[in-house]
Amino acid sequence: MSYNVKLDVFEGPLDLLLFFIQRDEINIYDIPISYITKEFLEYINIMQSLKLHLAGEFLAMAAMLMRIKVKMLLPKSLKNDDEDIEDPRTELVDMLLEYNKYKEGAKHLRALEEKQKKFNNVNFIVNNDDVDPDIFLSNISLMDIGMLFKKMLDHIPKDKIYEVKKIKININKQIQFINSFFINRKKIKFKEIIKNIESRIEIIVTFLAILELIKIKTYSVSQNSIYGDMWLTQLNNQE
Amino acid sequence: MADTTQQSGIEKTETHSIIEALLYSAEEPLTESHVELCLEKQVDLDKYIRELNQLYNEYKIPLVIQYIAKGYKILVSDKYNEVISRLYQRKGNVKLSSSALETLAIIAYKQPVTRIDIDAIRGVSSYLKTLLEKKLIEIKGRLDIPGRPLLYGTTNYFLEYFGLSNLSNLPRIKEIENIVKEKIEEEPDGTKT
Amino acid sequence: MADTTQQSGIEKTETHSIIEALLYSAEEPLTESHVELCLEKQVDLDKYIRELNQLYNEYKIPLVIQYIAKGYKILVSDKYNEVISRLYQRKGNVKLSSSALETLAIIAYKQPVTRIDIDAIRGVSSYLKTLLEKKLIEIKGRLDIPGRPLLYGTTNYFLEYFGLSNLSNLPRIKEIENIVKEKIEEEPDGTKT
Repeated sequence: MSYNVKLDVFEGPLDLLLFFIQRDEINIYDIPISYITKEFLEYINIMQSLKLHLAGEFLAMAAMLMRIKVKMLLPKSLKNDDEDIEDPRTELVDMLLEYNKYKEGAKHLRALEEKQKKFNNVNFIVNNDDVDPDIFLSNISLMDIGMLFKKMLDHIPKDKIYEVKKIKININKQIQFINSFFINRKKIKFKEIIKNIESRIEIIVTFLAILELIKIKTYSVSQNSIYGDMWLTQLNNQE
Repeated sequence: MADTTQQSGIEKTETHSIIEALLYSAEEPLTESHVELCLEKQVDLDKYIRELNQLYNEYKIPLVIQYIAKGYKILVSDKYNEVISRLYQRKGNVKLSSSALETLAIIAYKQPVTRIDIDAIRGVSSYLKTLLEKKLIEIKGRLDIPGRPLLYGTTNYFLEYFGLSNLSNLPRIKEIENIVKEKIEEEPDGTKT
Repeated sequence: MADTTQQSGIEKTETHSIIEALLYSAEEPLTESHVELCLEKQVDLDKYIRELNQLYNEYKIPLVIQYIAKGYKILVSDKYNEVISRLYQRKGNVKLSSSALETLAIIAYKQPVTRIDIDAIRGVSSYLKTLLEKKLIEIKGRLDIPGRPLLYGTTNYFLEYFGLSNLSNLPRIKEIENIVKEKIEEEPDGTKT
């Protein structure tokens, strides 16, 4: 196997072709189509024999390469006016150049990301009643509104069937239940608390218990985004 | 609020600065063991914190380090709260509760819509007052059924706010579905070598 | 208010401290108009920021104010990044996947752009979900062709994430012509080995 690369690192067929072009120092304006088609098909075979997932686009590209190859084989004399004959590779070359441009762009972005990542965000607590972590519309995008609507559509309450069951649950019990999560930690997601709870009413009572705990300032609640996870953080009462 | 700053004569060392950097970046309260892990040496954290607080006072830096939940956390001093709060109340910075936002989403997509329909989707009764007050929604008429309930829809201000030229620019449910069902990519670290 | 620091001779005023407090509390990059709104007076913000950066340097405070996304943002200086990352490994090191980055590059340089165009350039279908969720991209409207596909562009947060003051600061992509050739000569590509 002549590939000294991880087999699945290519973003797509164009990326793979660019790899061949660079590896073999091929002039992009004069691509040896037979050779590159052979390499390309070999790669596809290896991927398939290793049962690695291969996007359909690779097969489409294989077809394109073979089509170009056939066109290249057609003797020029079969067509009448020489001037107008376009090199069958032109479209592919354009695609490669265009793709390469943005691959370059992605590299710039990666460099910027790496540089900027070194500057950590400050995590100061803002103790200002007017500046609580409520939702500012400025942070909300159209897609958020759409997603929110879609989420609600998916969860439209079903018609209620009333089934009377005795529920052995109360807020005090759930407070103890919640506290039990904070033995070794200070922060937990609401989702995690209710993970193993099955009935709706238990979840509701658990939620009420959390509200109660927030009221008596045992915990605080925060959320990074509207449909982000709700975090429960233990506050220190001894202060 | 007397700004009596005295030179404390504290000599600021690199350890001070590193502890500061840790405090600034920390999401959880910082403990002595955290700091010792980073600095690979024993540290009297309480002392450093005391000195840093003194230095902040001296430098007139509106930060305070407090002991919260078994560790140190850094807070913005509440001294300028009133001034800061103007930043959040400025025009255009509309603040909504998540239930108001849900209601807004339903009205945007289903308008004109009655309160009963909104409530049916949310499963709870909705308050429209805030949205009306913020001029994000308005009454569009009445539905011709018994009781003639009011119909609500979004306003021009709503369009403006989200930079929509018209309502058809809202992403369609189908488009959202296509995006939502995309599987989340793995490879958190990229494939860079 | 006469606490002048010896080295630079910058006199730290209450305005400095208020601007600091605003920077500490702000969720978005702070602009001059934000500050003027809060202080109810005209302010030469650039000058204050310059002085604050100087003071941080002088006080050995590991904070730095950067001009990004059309405003000022305060960040923990990169000086102690290594020490900090010992404590908070998880977060700081998460980078965008290379496919997300490629998609983002197309959107950034070609915006506004439809998904079909993005896919055509990459030669594979792209995932936008992560980029939308991370608020690096947003909907910019629709293209006026049949089907009216959504147009995507980058957000203000995109600028923040990459430390750019505005879009025109994106590094230029080299002229296409020589890229492939140059690459062979200059850069032993990382994926080769």
